[in-house]
Amino acid sequence: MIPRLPPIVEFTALQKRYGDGPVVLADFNLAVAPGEFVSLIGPSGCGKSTVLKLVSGLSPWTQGELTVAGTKPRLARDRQAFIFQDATLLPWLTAQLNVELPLQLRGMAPAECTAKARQMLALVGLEAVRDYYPRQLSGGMKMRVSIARALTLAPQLLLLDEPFGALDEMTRNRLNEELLALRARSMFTALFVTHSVAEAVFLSNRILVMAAHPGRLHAEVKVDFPYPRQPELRGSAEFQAKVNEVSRLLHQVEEGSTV
Amino acid sequence: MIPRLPPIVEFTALQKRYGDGPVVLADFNLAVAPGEFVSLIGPSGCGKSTVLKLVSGLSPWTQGELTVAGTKPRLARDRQAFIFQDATLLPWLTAQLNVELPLQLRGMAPAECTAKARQMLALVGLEAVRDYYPRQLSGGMKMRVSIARALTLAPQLLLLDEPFGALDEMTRNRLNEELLALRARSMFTALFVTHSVAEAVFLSNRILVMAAHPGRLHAEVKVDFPYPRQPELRGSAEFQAKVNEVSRLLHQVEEGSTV
Amino acid sequence: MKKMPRLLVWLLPLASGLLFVAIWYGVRLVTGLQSWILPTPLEIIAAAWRERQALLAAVGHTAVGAAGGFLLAAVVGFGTALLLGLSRALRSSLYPWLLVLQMTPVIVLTPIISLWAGPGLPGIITITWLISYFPIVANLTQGLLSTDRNHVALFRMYNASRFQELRRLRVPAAMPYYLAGLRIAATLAPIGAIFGEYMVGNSSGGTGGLGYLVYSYNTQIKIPALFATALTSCLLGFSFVAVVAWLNWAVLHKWHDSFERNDH
Amino acid sequence: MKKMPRLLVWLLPLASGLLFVAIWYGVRLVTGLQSWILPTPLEIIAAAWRERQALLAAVGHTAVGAAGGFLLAAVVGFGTALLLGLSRALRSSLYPWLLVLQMTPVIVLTPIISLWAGPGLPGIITITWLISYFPIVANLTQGLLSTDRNHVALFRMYNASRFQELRRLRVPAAMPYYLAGLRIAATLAPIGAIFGEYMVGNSSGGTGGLGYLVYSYNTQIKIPALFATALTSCLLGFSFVAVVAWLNWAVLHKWHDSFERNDH
Amino acid sequence: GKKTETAPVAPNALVKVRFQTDWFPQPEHGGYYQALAKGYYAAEGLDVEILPGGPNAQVMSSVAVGRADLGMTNGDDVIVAVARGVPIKMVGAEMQRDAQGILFHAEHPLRALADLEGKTVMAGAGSTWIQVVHKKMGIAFNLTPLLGDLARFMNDPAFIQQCFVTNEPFFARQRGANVGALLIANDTYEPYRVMFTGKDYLAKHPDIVARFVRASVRGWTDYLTGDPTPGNRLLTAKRSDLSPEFIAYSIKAMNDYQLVAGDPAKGEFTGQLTEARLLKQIALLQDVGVLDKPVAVADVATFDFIPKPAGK
Ligand SMILES: Nc1ncnc2c1ncn2[C@@H]1O[C@H](COP(=O)(O)OP(=O)(O)OP(=O)(O)O)[C@@H](O)[C@H]1O
Ligand SMILES: Nc1ncnc2c1ncn2[C@@H]1O[C@H](COP(=O)(O)OP(=O)(O)OP(=O)(O)O)[C@@H](O)[C@H]1O
Ligand SMILES: [Mg+2]
Ligand SMILES: [Mg+2]
Repeated sequence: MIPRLPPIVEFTALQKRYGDGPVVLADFNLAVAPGEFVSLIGPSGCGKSTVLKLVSGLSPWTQGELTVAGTKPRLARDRQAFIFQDATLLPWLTAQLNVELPLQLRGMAPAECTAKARQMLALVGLEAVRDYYPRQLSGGMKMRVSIARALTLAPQLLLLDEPFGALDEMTRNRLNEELLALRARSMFTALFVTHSVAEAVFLSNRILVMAAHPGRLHAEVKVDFPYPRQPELRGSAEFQAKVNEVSRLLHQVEEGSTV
Repeated sequence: MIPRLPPIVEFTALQKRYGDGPVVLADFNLAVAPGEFVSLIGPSGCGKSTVLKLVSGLSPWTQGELTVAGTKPRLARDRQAFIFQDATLLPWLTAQLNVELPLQLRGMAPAECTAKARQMLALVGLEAVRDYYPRQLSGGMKMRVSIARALTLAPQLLLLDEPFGALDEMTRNRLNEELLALRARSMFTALFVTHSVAEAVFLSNRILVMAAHPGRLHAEVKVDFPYPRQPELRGSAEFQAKVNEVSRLLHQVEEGSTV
Repeated sequence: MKKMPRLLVWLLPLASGLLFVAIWYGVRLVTGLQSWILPTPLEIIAAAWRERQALLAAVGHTAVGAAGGFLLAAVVGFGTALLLGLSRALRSSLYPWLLVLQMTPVIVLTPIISLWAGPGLPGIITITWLISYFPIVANLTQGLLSTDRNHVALFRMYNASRFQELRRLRVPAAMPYYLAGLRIAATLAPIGAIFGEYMVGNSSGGTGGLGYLVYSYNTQIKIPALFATALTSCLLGFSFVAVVAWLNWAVLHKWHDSFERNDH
Repeated sequence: MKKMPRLLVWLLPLASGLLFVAIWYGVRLVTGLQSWILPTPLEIIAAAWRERQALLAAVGHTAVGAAGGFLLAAVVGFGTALLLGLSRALRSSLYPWLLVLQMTPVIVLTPIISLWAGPGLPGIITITWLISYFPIVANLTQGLLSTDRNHVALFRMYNASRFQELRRLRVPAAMPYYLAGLRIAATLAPIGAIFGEYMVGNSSGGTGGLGYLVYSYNTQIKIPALFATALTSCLLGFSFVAVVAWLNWAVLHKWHDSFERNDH
Repeated sequence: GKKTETAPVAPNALVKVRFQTDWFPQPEHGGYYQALAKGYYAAEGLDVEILPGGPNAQVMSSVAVGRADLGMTNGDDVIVAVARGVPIKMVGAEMQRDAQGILFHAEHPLRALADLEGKTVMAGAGSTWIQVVHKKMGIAFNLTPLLGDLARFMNDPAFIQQCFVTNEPFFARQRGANVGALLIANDTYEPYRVMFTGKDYLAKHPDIVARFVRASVRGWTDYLTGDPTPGNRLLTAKRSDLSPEFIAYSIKAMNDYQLVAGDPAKGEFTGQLTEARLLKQIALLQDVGVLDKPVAVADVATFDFIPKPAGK
C-alpha cells in the first residue's frame, strides 16, 4: 500500500532531555514513509507532544539523529503544518483572520486568503462565528479554528496534537472523515496524537503505543483497512478487534508504570 | 436514591446572551438536587460551559431565574469548586504551589496545605513533578494539576468542564473511579461537562443532552446503576445499552443542527 | 470588577478633587504659608483668568513643541524598539548606548542641540523627544520580548521571517506595553517642552511658551500666576493623555483582558 | 531566538561602542566642531582623570540622592499602583490627581519642596522621587489591569478577597510591567538627582554632587569636564540599571516567556 | 557683499547684522533697542536683528559658530572662553560694571561682601565672583543653586541671594519686602559687560564691527540720558510682561550704580575697555584658578573700536 520511498520522518536512536531534566525520550527509533498516517498513543506525559515538537524543529534533541524529508527538521518546516495541543489563536484577530494568517504569511493574495479561509471555516462548521474574537468562542470552537488554520496550508506533513479532544463525538467523527477525505486528495503524511483508540484505528495505517518513564516505543500496530474508509467501518467486528488489540497494549503499558 | 431536598441548583426559564450577541441559552429549566451527579453533553458551542459559568456566578444571565443553594450564584461560591476547560494554572507557581493555592486562600496552615496538596497530586499521579512549573508540564499533566487543585477544596458542588478530555483512557478511567470514591466519602453534587458518552454514563445519575442554536435541553436520561459503581460496570450490557441510548439522542440533536 | 455607572466615573475624581482642595486650604490655614509659596486654588483660578491671554498664547506655543516631541518619540521609539526586538545582537549592541543617551543630563547636550537643531522650536522638540523617548522604547521592547512562546512557536512553524514575526505577532501582542509607554510619554511631553523652552527657548516671535511664563512669573513673584501656568501645562498634558487613552481603547478593547467585561 | 555565546554579549556593545566613537571623531572632523562644543572621547577621559577627585566626591553625593529617590519611588509607586489596582473607584478618584502631580513642572514646586522637605538631601530625594515615580505607577497599574481574565475568574471562584486577588494574582502577573517601570525609573533617578541638586541642592557638606559640578563646569566652560560629569552620571545610572536587570532575572526567569529558552 | 564700504546707503542695501543677547529682551539691553528704534544702526548702514536669548542662551558659541555676528555677555566669560579656545574677542564695553549683586532683606543688612561669612547664599555655582570672594577675599559661605524664583527669599527674612541690581529688588519691593541690594563689583573684582564678535568675522568685517559698536554706544547714551521711549516700545513689543515701572526702575538703577557710563572721576566712559583693567582681570581669574592657562590681553580684546568719550 505504501510505496517504498525514503522515509519522510526518521528517528534514529534519539534521546531527548529538557535542559538537565530527566530523559523524556529514550532510544527512540521511527521511520515514517511518505503518505503514512501514524498515530501516537500513550499515557499522559509520556512524550507524544515532544515527538511532534522534535519533528517540527521547535525543540532540539540530546543524542541520536532525526531527519525530516532528508534534512534537518527546521529546514523542512515549509512542508509541515502543526495543530498544537492548545488552540494558540491570536487574541487580536477574529476567527476568520486567524485562519487567514498562514496564507497571508505565505504572501497569498488577500481575496484568495479570504475565500480559502471561509471555505476551511465552513468545513469545521464555524461559518457563523467568522467575526468572533477568540475570547468569544467556546473551547471546542477555538480548537476547530486552529484545525481550519492548519488545513489551509495543504501541507505534505501534518502534525496533529490531540486536535479533536475537545469536541463532541459527532463533530469529531465528521472531522475524522473530512481529514481522510482531504488526505485522499492531497496525500499528506500525518503524525497524529490522540487518546482515543477508536479514532486512532479509524484514521491510521500504523499505531504506535508509547510507554512512559522514559518515553519510548512500546508496540506498533498495523491497521490494514483500505482507504477510503467509510463511517460504517466503525461498526465492524474487525474494527472492534483492532480497537481491543490496541487497548490491551495500552493497558500493558500503563499497568507497567506507576504514573 | 436521591433524598427529596430543595434543589441546590435551579434554573427557571433562563435566557442568556453575551452582550448583544445571539441567544446562547433559551428557556433553560433545570433543578439539581443535592448529591446528584448530572452530566451535560452536547455539540461544541451549545452552551455547556456557559451553564457552568452561570452556576458559578462568573457570568450574568439575561432573563429568568437561577439560584444556587437557595441564593444568588455568587453568594454560594464558597461551596463550589470549578475545574475550567483550560487548566488555568498560575505560571509563576510550581505544580505543588498551584494546588496549595486555594487552601492558602482559605487560610489553612502552611504545613497542612503542603500535606493536602501532596496527597492530591499523588491522587492524580503527579508526585514526581511537584516542583515543575506549568511550562514544563505536558497538556494532560496541567489538566491533572488543575483537577487536584479543585479537589483539595472538598466542595459541596463541583463544576467540571471536560476535565478528562486531554487524558488517556486509562488515566481517565482511574480518575473517574477516584472521583466517585471521593463523592462516596463527601457526597458532593456534581455538574459535569463531557464529550464522552461512556464517561457520562459511568459517572452520572442523570445525563442532559443539549442542543445548539440556541442552546437548550433536548433530552434527559436517568442512569439508575447503584453507587458505588465498579469498573466492571463498563463491560456490562446494561451499560452499553445506556451508552447507545444517549448516543442516539446526541445524534438526533446534531443531525437537527447544521453546525 | 463591577461595572460603574458612567456618572460616577466623572463624579469620583471631582469628589476627590474637592477633598484635595479642602486639604489644600487646610494646609494653608495650619502652616500659615503665604500665597507666594502656596497660593489657594481660588487665587490660582483668579490669576489664570487675569493672565488668560498670555496663557493662551503661551500654551499654543508649548503645545506645538510638546506635540512635535511626543510624536517624534512615539514614532522613533517604535522604530527603535522594533530594531531592538528584531535580534538579540542588535539589542545588546544598541541598548547600552540608548541608556547612555537617556542618562546623559540634557543640559550637557543643550549646546549641541541648539547648534544642530537650532534654538527655538527645533531645539525644544528635540529636548521633548529626548525626554519622552526612552519610556516608550523600554516598554515596547519589554513587550516585544514578552510574547507568548506558544505563539512564537506557531510563527516558527509558518517559517515566518523575523520581520513578519515582529509585525504580525510581537507588535500586536506588545501593544499594551507600548500604550503604557505612550501614556508615560504623554505626561512627560508638556514638561519636556517647558524644560526645553527653558533650555533652548527664546521669546522670539513675541511669545515664549509656558516655559517662558514660568520664568517670567517666577522672577516677578507672581506665584498664583505661576501655579496657573502649571495648571495650564497640566491641562495640555491631559489632552495628550486623553488621546492616548482613546488609542488604548481603540486598539485593545476588542480583545485585551484589561478591558474586562462583566460578561465572561 | 538562538542562544548567543556569553562572550558576544560583552563584545557586541563594545564593538558598537567603537563604531560610535569612530562616528564621533568623524563628526568632529567633518563639522569642524571645537572641543568646547563636542569634546572627543579622549578629551573627556582626560578631563575625567584630571577631575577625578571632584567627580568621585560628587558622585557619592549624587548616588545617595538618586538611590534614596529611586527606592522611595519603587516603594511608593508600588503602593500607589496597588491602591489603583484595588478598585475602580479609587482608580478614577486618584489617577487624575496623580497625573496632575506628574505633569506639574518641578520648578513650580521647588519652593514648597525646599520648605517642607528642606534643602539639600531631603529636597533632592523628593525631586528624584517625583521624577521617577510615575513611570512605575503607570506601568504597574497597566500590569495589574492586564491580568488574564481566566485567572481572575479562578480567584473569583475561590471567593478570594480583593486583597488576596491583588497579592497572589495581579501583582505576580504584573511583575514584567513593574520591572519595566523600574528600569525606566533607574535611568531617571540619577538625572533626577542631578536636576534636584540643581534645584534645591546646597554645597554645605563641601561637595554639591554632580548637579553642582554640571552647573559649575558649564559656567566655567569646562566642556570636557562637563561631559566627564555626564559620563559619571551614566555610570551611576548603569549601576541602577544593573540592579534592576538582576531583579528582573531573579523574579522572571523561572516562568516568564521573556526568558525564552531554545528548549520548548 | 563688498558693498559695505560706502555708508550711508539706501535701506535695501543695508548690511544684515545678527546680534545675540544673553537673555530675554530686558532694559539691560535697552541701548541696543534704542539704537535700533532711533535708526542709529540704519544710519551706519546696518540692518540689525537683535536675537533674544534665554536662560541657556549659548551666546558665545552662537557667535563663535557664526549663527550670530556679534553678541554681548559678561566680560569674564569671554576671557575664560578665549582661554578654552573659543574664537571670539571683545570689541567694546556695554557696561563698565556687571550688574550682579546680592539681594537681602533690610532687617539683615549686608554692608559689604565680608558680611557673607558663614551664611548660605543662593547663587550660581561656578560663578567667577564666588571664586574670587572665596579664594581672594577669604570669605567662606555655602551655596544653594540659583533659580529664577524669589519665593523662598520672600518667605525667609534671613535669605540671601544673587540678583541683578537692576532687576529683582524691584519685584521684591513691589511685593512689599523691604530689601537692599549690594553690587558685587568692587576694587578687586570689577568685570565688564561687553560686546564681542567672532575672530573670523572681525578679520573679515572690521568696518561693520566698528559701525555696530559706534551706533550701540550712541544708543546706550541716548537710552540712559535721553528719552528711552522708542527703545522701550520695541522692548515691550517683544515682551508684554515688562511694565513701565519696572523699566523705569532698571534705567534708574543703571544710572544710580553708574553701570554703563562708569565713574567719570576715574576717567571711565560708555564703551570703554582698558588694557590695564583687563590685565588685572586676567591675573585675578588665573589667581583664583578659573583660568588654567594664561591669555594675553590682545587675545581677548581689541581696542580699535572703542569710540571717543562723549563730550571730549
Ligand atoms: N465571552 C463570550 N462572548 C460572546 N460569546 C460567547 C462568549 N463565550 C461564549 N460565547 C458563545 O456562546 C456559545 C456557547 O459557548 P460555550 O463556551 O458555552 O460552549 P460549549 O458548549 O462549552 O462548547 P465546547 O464544547 O466547544 O466547549 C458559543 O456560540 C460562543 O460563541
Ligand atoms: N518545556 C519543558 N521543560 C521541561 N520539561 C518538559 C517540557 N515540556 C515537556 N516536559 C516534560 O516532558 C515530558 C513529556 O511531555 P509531553 O508534553 O511530550 O507529554 P505528552 O505525551 O504530550 O503528554 P499529554 O498527553 O499529557 O499531552 C513530561 O514529563 C513533561 O514534564
Ligand atoms: Mg501532549
Ligand atoms: Mg466549553
